[in-house]
Amino acid sequence: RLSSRMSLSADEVSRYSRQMLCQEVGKSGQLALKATSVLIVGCGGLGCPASLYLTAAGIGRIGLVDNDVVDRSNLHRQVLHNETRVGKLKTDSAVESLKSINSNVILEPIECRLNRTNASDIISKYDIIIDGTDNPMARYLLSDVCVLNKKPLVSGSALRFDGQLTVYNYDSNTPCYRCLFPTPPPAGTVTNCNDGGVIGVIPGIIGDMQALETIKIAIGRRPSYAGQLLLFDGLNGSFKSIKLRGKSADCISCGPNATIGQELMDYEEFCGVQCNQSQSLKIL
Amino acid sequence: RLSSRMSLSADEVSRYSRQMLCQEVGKSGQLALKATSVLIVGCGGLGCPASLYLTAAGIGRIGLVDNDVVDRSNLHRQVLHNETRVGKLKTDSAVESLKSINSNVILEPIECRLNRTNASDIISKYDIIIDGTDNPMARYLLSDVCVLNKKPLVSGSALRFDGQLTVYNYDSNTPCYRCLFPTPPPAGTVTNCNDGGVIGVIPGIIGDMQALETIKIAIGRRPSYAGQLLLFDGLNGSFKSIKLRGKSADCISCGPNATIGQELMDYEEFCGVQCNQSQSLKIL
Amino acid sequence: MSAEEDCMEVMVELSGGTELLFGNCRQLKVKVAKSGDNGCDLRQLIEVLKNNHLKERPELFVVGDSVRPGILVLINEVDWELLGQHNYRLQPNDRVLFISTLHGG
Amino acid sequence: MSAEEDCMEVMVELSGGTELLFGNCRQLKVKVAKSGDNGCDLRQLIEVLKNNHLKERPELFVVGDSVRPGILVLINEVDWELLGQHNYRLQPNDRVLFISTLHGG
Ligand SMILES: [Zn+2]
Ligand SMILES: [Zn+2]
Repeated sequence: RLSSRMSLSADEVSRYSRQMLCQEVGKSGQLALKATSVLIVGCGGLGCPASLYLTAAGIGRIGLVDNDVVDRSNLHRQVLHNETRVGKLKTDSAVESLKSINSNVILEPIECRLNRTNASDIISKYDIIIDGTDNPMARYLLSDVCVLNKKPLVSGSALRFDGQLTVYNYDSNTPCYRCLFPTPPPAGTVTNCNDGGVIGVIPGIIGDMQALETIKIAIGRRPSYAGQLLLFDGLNGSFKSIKLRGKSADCISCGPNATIGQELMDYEEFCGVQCNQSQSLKIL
Repeated sequence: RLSSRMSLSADEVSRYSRQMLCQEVGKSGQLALKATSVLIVGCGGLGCPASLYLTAAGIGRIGLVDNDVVDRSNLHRQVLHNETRVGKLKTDSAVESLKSINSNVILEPIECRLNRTNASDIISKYDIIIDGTDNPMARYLLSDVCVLNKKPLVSGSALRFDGQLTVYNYDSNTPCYRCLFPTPPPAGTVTNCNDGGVIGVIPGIIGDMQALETIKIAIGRRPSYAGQLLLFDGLNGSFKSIKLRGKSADCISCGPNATIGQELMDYEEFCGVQCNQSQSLKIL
Repeated sequence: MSAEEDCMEVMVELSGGTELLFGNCRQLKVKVAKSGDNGCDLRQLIEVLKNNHLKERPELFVVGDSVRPGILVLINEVDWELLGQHNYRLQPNDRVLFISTLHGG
Repeated sequence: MSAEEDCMEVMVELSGGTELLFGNCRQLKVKVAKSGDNGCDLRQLIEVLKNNHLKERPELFVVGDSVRPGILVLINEVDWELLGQHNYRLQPNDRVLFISTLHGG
């Protein structure tokens, strides 16, 4: 088992030959991809493209977290699902599509909603975490748990024609989500894709960028968006890269006087909403 | 038939609800997508993601051109194909995957290599053309035929960690491919993905951008990259937008004294290579 | 209206949703009055935006003399935290972006 | 080496494959000697790149006194065709990008 992780099969060599031709990858990079495990939280508009390209690229083990079922209104952006899967679990649907593309990858469906009691157990088993969730509660929880477990968090988001991407907690200079947003947004200001709408290919582009940042981390390169924020405005086609602050000395998650420990916090209370209410929030 | 093109079924309304919520789309934009036909030339690293998101978004009719079969070395980037399709026609494989996602879309597999005798017939039947080919000959041919048939050409390319995107021939100020490149590159300087290698998610990002530009044209907005060139450097994560020249007065394809007519030209002779030789060219 | 030399013009950009509070406007040229020799700071710009340009629901843009949690302020493509936040002294032609962070996926 | 004031420094960027001809270098600071009061032009920059910086196969970069077909030259993110091509007079700190157009898909 160890030896199969340290070498590539004939199938793998021919399958990955075109990316191994890139000198930044080569055989050692391909082995590094194979030795890496990635957890993708959310099998929606971001998680579908991110997991698709990571599976195709030969990440060794991929966990997929979701507790939702496929709805017809997901199909315009959640491209791993299809008409016959409406009503089925997104995790199962995603695994079925991904397995058909690359049977070399270990795919682990995790049917649940992350919460303060299960998150650390799950996240600690993977090397790199991808945030493809759709609400601030999940984003605070993921960030806190990634800080506690020292995992880089490749975060994306999308709404209407807009997309954003950054990598939290990559190294000692990279802020966490809480460094940027110590106070949660008022509940009435948060919009998800179900309420605000989204052009499907926008999370497609951001999810692809999450896959690319993950690949760079896996092959030992610094990701481009640690401490930087990518802003994509799809209506005018513009990409901007913004220099973000470093870690905050006051951060209750990653600062020197952090107060958030393994018991975490009550995220619903912190964000001022109840868990299932996120579907019905007002637009902004 | 006309009336079904002018209205949306219950399935379509619920399926597209999240993108119709965007005020730039709405019901009229969704009907415009449905009334639009798109030809995708090449079912490879660019054509797969572009056709995936256009099918999901509800473009009315999509033609898919390719004469190649799926190879194992395609699977890291050509994400509509899978292990069971190795050795099968890419057009058939693509249609099978796309049909499962959206049965409302008319999908037309066109198993051929475009050449000077068949290209005008095929291209004239679609509103917008996507270039997902992998060699300069095909790019000159497509550009010339799009000029003759007054079709916008949404062009993408990718190699290693780099990607490029522009929209040719969109309006009277937008250059064609020949305005930018009146002289073909010396044969020995051309590299395709098989020779130079490519990270799969790079054409993923560019193909997604091609889908987005196509969607904007279809809903009546100006695309962002007509007369502009997007340069993506995936290694450092940077996007640049470059202002390109206008139409060239000397252009033999789109200029006032154009010499290229419906009979077109001998593209192999023009590019100094034979058609099937493109696989074995030297690196740059 | 102040005389030309008593005002400073900056470019304000809005995205990620904040543009919806400004009548779906994504770019604004904004004049801010200089207060004495010190010119003007970000706090004053936010006040001018709130009083003269905001079209609806001010509570979704400002809280007290700052922006509401969840809005990032970026000056010439740098996080305002690195530049002194509210106390940053505006320079002519600065580009100030107010971006609502997205949560959708 | 010319005295400081007889030289001009510009930033040269290489991508899309041209970097491979320059030892996989994607950014270079290049000094170009001024020829008289007129400073220097793009033609001279290409000559300097060819003579002092190019590491291999010059025929893949230059043809005559210009770049080979398929390489786009972009000055401060504008196509050089709009700026006089070879005859463009370089300004200090100009950013000149030589990009090999890609054909892969
Ligand atoms: Zn922190
Ligand atoms: Zn032309």
